[in-house]
Amino acid sequence: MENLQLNYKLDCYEGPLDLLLSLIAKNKINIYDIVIADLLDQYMEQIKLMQDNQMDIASEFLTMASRLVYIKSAMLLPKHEEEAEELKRELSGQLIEYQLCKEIAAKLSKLYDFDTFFKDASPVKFDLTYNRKHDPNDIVKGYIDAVGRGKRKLPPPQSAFSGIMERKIVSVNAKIITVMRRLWHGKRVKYSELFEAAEGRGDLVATFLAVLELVKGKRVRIDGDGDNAKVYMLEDKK
Amino acid sequence: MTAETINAAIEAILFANGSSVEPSRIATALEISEAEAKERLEALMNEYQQSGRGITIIRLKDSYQMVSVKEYAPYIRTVMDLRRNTPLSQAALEVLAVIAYNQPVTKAFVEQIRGVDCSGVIGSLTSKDLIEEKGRLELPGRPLLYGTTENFLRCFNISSIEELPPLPEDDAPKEEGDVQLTVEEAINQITE
Amino acid sequence: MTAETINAAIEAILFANGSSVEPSRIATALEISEAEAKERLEALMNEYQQSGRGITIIRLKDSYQMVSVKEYAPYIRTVMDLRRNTPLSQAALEVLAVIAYNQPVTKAFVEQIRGVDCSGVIGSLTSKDLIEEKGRLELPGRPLLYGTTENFLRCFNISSIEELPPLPEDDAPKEEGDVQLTVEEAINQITE
Repeated sequence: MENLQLNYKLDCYEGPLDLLLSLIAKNKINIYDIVIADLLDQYMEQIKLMQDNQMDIASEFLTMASRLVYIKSAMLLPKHEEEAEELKRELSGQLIEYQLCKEIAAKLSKLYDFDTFFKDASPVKFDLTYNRKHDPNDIVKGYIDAVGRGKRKLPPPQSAFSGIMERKIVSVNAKIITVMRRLWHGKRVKYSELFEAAEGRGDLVATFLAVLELVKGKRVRIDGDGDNAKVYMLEDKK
Repeated sequence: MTAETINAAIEAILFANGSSVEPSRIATALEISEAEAKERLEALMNEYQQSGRGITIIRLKDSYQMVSVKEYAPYIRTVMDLRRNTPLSQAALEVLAVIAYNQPVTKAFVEQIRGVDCSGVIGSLTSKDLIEEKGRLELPGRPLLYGTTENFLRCFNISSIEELPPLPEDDAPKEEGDVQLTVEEAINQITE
Repeated sequence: MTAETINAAIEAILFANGSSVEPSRIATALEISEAEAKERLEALMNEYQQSGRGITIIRLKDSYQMVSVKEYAPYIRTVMDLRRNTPLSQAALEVLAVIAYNQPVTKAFVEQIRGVDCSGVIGSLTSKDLIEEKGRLELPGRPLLYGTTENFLRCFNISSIEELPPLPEDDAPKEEGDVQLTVEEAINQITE
């Protein structure tokens, strides 16, 4: 019984923003100054609940989780407070916007009118045949509008969408290996170069977390800042 | 319910229903006797018929229907006729173009290109006699195929499909870039 | 044509047409000026709205439609054997809210605000004739733009978008700019 109720409650979230808003409301968190660490813990708790209940978790929920992790990590790093604050403000802004959206939706639902009827057109016989004259080039314009430039006659192959459709799960461990490989034999690599090969946000986040792990484990070191930051491996102390 | 509200309710019912309504159904809805319903319908009918309005009520056997007054039929026809001459919408033009250059095609094909449901547009293009069914595709589900009509040729001032203006040349590198950009955009939009 | 016949003809036209009619179509059919058609439609609308009848006339943007008076909906439903419509889902209301207040907007914009995929909801709102395509955004990928329909106005009992309830006052410290969502912002977000 309790389980059923829980399920019902979980089902109600319209998306990650909705879930975050409800956590913020429940815990009386200041939406303008979110404590990311707390919010992340509670968020992950809810995701875990969903998993335990064998619910399908929309990919958006996981994207948000990685976003929160990213902000939290950025806050832990010296010299990145500003970026972290920026990301936090961005999230706050988005949450405020979404809250506004929900308020308006609630207002609209009260206005919705089921009670006005109108009738179908009376069965008057008349011809609907289109008889305007067009320049034949209108049809070309229409085609270009629909398809885009070029003479693409077939819809793009399924593979063209693979970048959109799949959200790869990127393992941080795999990224650690990739990063280490690049730094092998005392190479100094520009920090930004590490991210050049990344495909999509998931990849970026994983690479970033991998670097974090390595710094924390004192395996690599980052010198300089901004565009000049260089990464290199520390000598094995053993 | 006052006499006035009952009359108004009967008007609303006759209007919304469109076709003819038996007094018994009105009696049930308004919780009045069938005799009273009939009486009121008759009275309302007389009132309408004497008012010189554009709408009236007629009795068909034992039921009643609200209709427009015959004298105004020519105006009604003109107004409804004018609707067909509203220019094609952007969506209609796009669907028509995709069908014209790729015919015969299924609705699914058009929708895949445009990325949105096109049932409504295809329906209205059919009733405008710009496209028509051209058999079915021999695939599971046997989807309908669409192609353009003779009226389409007339409206676009050509005598056969071969006369459709050629599509712009396909400059491959640019095209490639275009598609790339689109995918990238999509990713940005999703991950932002 | 006397003033009375013109009024009667307009009544007949509105009744027979069913959906909304623009004054220009009435003007053409009755061979009167558009200004006169508009004036007469307004007068007729006021007359209907004050008459206590079961039918009335409403204005939707710049066109006019004959509809039943709300109060009689329960009787109409009984006679026509209709069930009460199912209310819109929370998701549908949210998408509708974003589109109504920011139109025309892309699907990506709506998804950006809601944080979830909205394709399904947008499809169902389109088939319910609450939103419709409003051209495309001139950006790579040429995304479709959406806006609300005339039917949306009717369903929310307003005659133009300006009559939507005002946005809640924003009492946030210096976040105003953020909350005002404009197409420009959407473009920025997309093109970033």
